[in-house]
Amino acid sequence: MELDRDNLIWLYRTMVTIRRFEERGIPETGQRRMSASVHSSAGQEAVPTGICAHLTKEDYIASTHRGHGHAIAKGVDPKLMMAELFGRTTGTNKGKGGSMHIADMSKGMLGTNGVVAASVPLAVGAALTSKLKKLGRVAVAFFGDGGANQGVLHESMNLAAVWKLPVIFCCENNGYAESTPVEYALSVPNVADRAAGYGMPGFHVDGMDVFAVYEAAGQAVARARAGLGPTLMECRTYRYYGHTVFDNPLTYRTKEEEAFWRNRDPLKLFRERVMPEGLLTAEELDRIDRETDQLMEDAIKFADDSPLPEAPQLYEDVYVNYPKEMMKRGANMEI
Amino acid sequence: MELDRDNLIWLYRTMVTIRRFEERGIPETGQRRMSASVHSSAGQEAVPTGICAHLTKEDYIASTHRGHGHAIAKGVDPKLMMAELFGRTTGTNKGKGGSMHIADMSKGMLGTNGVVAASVPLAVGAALTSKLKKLGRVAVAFFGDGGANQGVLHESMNLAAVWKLPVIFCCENNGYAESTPVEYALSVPNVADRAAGYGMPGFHVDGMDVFAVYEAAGQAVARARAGLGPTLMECRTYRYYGHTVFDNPLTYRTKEEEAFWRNRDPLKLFRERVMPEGLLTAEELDRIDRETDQLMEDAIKFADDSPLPEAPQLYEDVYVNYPKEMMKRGANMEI
Amino acid sequence: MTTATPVPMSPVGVTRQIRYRDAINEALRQEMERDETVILLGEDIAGAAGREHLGFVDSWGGAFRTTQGLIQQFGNQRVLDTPLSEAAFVGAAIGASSTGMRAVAELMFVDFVGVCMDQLLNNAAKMRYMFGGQVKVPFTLLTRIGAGFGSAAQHSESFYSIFSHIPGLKGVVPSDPYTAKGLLIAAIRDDDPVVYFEHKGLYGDMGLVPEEPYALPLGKARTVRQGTDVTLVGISRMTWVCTEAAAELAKAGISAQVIDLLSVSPIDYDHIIDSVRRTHRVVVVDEDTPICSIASDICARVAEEAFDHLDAPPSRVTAPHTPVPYSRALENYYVPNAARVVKAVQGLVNRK
Amino acid sequence: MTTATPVPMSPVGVTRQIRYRDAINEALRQEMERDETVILLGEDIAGAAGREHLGFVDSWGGAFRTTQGLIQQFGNQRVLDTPLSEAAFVGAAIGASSTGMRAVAELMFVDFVGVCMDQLLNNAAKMRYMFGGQVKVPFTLLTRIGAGFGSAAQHSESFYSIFSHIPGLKGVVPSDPYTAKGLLIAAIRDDDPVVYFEHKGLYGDMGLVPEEPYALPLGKARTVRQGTDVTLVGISRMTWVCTEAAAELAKAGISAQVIDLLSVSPIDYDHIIDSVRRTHRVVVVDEDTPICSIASDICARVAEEAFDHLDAPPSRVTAPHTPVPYSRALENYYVPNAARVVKAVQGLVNRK
Ligand SMILES: Cc1ncc(C[n+]2csc(CCOP(=O)(O)OP(=O)(O)O)c2C)c(N)n1
Ligand SMILES: Cc1ncc(C[n+]2csc(CCOP(=O)(O)OP(=O)(O)O)c2C)c(N)n1
Ligand SMILES: [Mg+2]
Ligand SMILES: [Mg+2]
Repeated sequence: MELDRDNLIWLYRTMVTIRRFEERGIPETGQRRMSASVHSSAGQEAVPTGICAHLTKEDYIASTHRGHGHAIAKGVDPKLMMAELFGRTTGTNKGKGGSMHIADMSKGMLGTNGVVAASVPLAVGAALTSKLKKLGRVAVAFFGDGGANQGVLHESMNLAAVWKLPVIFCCENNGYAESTPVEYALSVPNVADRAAGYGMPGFHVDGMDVFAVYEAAGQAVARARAGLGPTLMECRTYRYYGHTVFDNPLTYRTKEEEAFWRNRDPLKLFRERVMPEGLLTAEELDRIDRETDQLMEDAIKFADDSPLPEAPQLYEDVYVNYPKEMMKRGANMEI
Repeated sequence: MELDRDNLIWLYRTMVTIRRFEERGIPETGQRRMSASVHSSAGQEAVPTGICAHLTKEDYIASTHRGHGHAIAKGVDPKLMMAELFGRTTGTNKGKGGSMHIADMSKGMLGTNGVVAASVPLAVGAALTSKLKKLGRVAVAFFGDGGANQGVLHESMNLAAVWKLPVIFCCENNGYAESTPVEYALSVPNVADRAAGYGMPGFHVDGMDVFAVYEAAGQAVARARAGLGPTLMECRTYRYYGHTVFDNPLTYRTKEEEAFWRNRDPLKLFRERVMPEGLLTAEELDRIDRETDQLMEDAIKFADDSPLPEAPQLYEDVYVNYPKEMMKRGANMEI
Repeated sequence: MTTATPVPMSPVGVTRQIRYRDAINEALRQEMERDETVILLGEDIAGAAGREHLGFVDSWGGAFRTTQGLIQQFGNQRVLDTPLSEAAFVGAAIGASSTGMRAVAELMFVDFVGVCMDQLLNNAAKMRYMFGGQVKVPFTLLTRIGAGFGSAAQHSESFYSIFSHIPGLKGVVPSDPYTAKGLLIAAIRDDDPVVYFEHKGLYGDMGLVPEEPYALPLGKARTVRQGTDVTLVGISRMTWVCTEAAAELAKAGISAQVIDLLSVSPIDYDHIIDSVRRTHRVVVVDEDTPICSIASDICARVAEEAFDHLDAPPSRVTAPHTPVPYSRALENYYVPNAARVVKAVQGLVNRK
Repeated sequence: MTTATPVPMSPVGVTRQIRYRDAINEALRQEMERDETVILLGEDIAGAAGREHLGFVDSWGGAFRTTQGLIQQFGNQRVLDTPLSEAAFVGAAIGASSTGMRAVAELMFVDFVGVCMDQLLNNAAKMRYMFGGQVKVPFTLLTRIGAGFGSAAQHSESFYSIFSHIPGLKGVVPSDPYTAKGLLIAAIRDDDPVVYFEHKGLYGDMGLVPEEPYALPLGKARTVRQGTDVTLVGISRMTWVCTEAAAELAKAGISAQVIDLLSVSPIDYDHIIDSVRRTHRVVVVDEDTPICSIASDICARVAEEAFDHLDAPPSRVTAPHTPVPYSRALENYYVPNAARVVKAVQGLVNRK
């Protein structure tokens, strides 16, 4: 899998877009007092980027509460995501879902999800669709090191293995589930150590290095497309900020640890790799940075200029077909 | 762990009691039209017997829908169990639970359970009690090859490993979950292959040979008592009859397969081992058989002679403390 | 919903009688024939999975033989035996349904819903709303209810009220072979997630069923007996407890209208209220426990919307607020019966 | 239950004010001091598990800081941070509670109940009954309810009606610091499984709370405002929506009695019915969705048992039958408010 110039630019632009979305969009959402339930994936950009580089628009991903990066890497428009975070009708989800439920079915993005590991079987189901309809699509299920200990993940890995479904189980091991260190909560050193228990390959990958992720994902995706079944891929990564904007990570981890990982920043590692090799220049990369900055300003403006949903929207999109009157009956709704 | 004469007699008597309970008690229950939800463990006797041989009355077990054998091996009185199957007030559970819920807290028997793998975390909790209160007790969680694919098992194994709890996870792999062959449903050859994914030892044992089970269980129990944490122990065994009395197993397995396993009958293997070595004689063993036959007749008579529960019993034992009137209110109960 | 036609008591011009179990089977078969995106997932729905080479096919056909014969016709890529992993396969069915399939998953007993509840509550029910209408989830969950078989507390529940409660789900409770077929076809064709409750005590019941596929409207009740003095509302098998009670009441000169609820979401309140406006009394008969139940919901709605028409308090005959006991000696008291309904009605009629 | 004394509005002779959050914390601390079998299990209830050696202790003290400081006092063998595995640790808490502990487990949001529902429904609720009374399960589940924070459909539910529905469980919904402490102590001391619902919108509220431990009776409501024209029943935070509405109604000359439900199982129907017999009208205000809800249950019970005393239909003000929307522009309409209650009451009073 040779990466050409365009590929490299895509990798970098995607990672920068994720980083900027988190670092610009989340505080702006906070200022607008929209929600406290927003989770930054800054630091983890290499994982969705390295994986989604192998996916087409038709392939599927199912994401987590920390899912902005997954969405962006899968091609969801950050402008629409920003509008979603701001609760606007122009948002990906018409303002009904917010950060924890961003979905874009037109991009094969089956939603970020607020219940840990709950989206994993959705990816399995999408892979089943692909297999039964012979669509040749793969599905990626993202989950965290915390999610690794949820029952539904175990069931889903077994099921996908039994049916040899084209699924990649991608654990983003960022070392923490809220404040709980992975070495406390996980009974084995690596999540990937569990792959053998399901008869599937398990990789343990440096999740700060987009090339490492890209390389491993390539194998997993190829395996899935070839009909050989699922792979468990653990990417060791790090989130730079708190679990949400509320917690101070220095109550559960050290400055030294943070510095260690910041020093392995995926954007930095990328630059250190491509610039000496002369693949891309600092100027080119800086220009992408600036373009992305502008993109975020545009997105914020777009979102702010967009309308808020109006009352009748409350009753839309619950069902395809259901009497609206029944949603109000007995509730004494004013509207 | 040397087995003395008394131990050997206990092993044999326990296995025969289980066998006779299943082969006599289940048809009798059927004749009394009490319930169709009764599961025979005939063929699997060596597993609970070999394990419970290491347990004291204070140790805990948590069992499955196929749990008569576990109960008997843990010291629950077959007479009271028969009364329970017959729905009598003298039953272990006053006739409220039946075959799928037989419990005897005075024997550390935390109940057979009708939801597959649902009792597993109860054993983990009992082990937690033991650890926190420094009781030195161990807990055994029984589950089937079907149960091996339930999420709660995965979570429970991880939790027990993290907290180093004195639990033995005992999979009775009898080859089938209802009609579903284990080689279809399980994505690895053996359930024990999953132990490594939880950082615990995993044994794969011949579950027809009570000595093999006894030997392996000894290690697992010793490890638990020493505070070294849980073990996953898979016992390969076989159920002689259908899933319940309703199905014909020959619709999903061959006569040859049945004959193969019948030829490895745990009672037969036991005799073949102890008689040539002169440890116990055929006469002694035959006498145990006859005594057990008599025990079952007595149990059936005891159960038949026992009273059925009366209407007010409906409202007893729901809560320790709750207004009975509230259980009837709005229901228009006649009684 | 799809149509406003009331659900008839039985089909016109049909003479073929089949069992409730077979009506379910026929609905599945015909929908699978009609639409190849319809797939079936569940434990032992075919049986002996993976043993075709040994000559074992369709060894079970479902724990209650409702899916028999389907694997022969549609193969093991559309009739999928699953490992014992409800959260995964129900979740996968939801995922498949949101990406182009119409998946039908079977949960063997509703009592087990707790092992896969999160997938129903947080994915199936909410995805469309959370996603701003981007997705349809034409998913059907088959499951079973009903006590009276000595199966004790974990295999006997009629736990449907939670599905009425959860916005985003629909639910149906067919009471005979005709509605079993028509509502299952409707459930599968519907673009929303529908929970389909089979009653264990009805599988053997015979009834008139058209051979051709037909869909009955979701969200519509039907009147199975006309009457003027009291409205009895039955849910699933309780409908027939109501008709039995109505026959008994008739002897005492009390004329009872019996309504068969058929849907637990949406609930056809209008049909009930319309009746109560004429009979002035209502008794809801529900095999589920009483608190926060469908019975109490219907009573509340009737009290609110037919207040001025009531001559007696809206009442319920339900199971008590206890788990289901094992011993039949107790279970017999647990399940509502005609005698209790008769007595409740008499209490209302003789009031004051 | 334990006592028949009505729950007072606030404690007599007490001047100390603390927050709802701290009342919860104090109850936990005092019960852990009193009884060493009381243990606490949950995700991040202490935080930074296993990092004592790095100087990190109690880094979180719970996602909403309700368990802060407990690990310092009781150590990590009684304050147990868990892996993200609700089915296992809730099940383990039930197992521990049935073998001699009083385990208190925390489910971070009630919306997640589906991942551990089976343990609650089939073990905690039924064990005692199935086992013929052999076992007590003095288990407490702490969890959280409430919308209004822009947390969307999976983090905002008030899904308590299922716990009222399930025989074998009890439930409480404290509305202020005084009841938060007294009901939590009662829940922990109670020998049955109790679900304790904290409301996210109340954590910062101040109120008078005695320093010493005290238990308030489970299953008892209280009147927080006297009135003669209508009975308003509030659940958790909705109690204060009711008092706000009552103040508004007073200006219009309508006198509303406000009842704070406090328990969702058992429900203190008598307290409500007693009030309705005098006021002749009732409006139940419930943040949960309406169908098969506590609101509909109470209305049904009132209709049945206070039928002859009602001057107007028993009514509800609740959330609509939809998931919780994210955008505050919509969420503001979702949660019941005083204006809606006032309007509903006016409709009843002006009726005919
Ligand atoms: C089933 C469930 N339990 C608890 C939570 C609360 N919660 C949200 S995120 C989180 C930690 C998740 O950790 P991890 O899976 O490692 O993902 P990360 O936040 O590190 O990306 C928890 C406990 C939840 N959302 N769902
Ligand atoms: C969660 C759940 N799903 C399905 C069932 C129905 N059921 C009862 S026993 C059984 C098979 C269990 O197989 P296994 O665990 O291997 O135990 P065995 O019957 O072989 O002893 C099934 C599917 C159940 N009781 N619980
Ligand atoms: Mg993490
Ligand atoms: Mg088995």
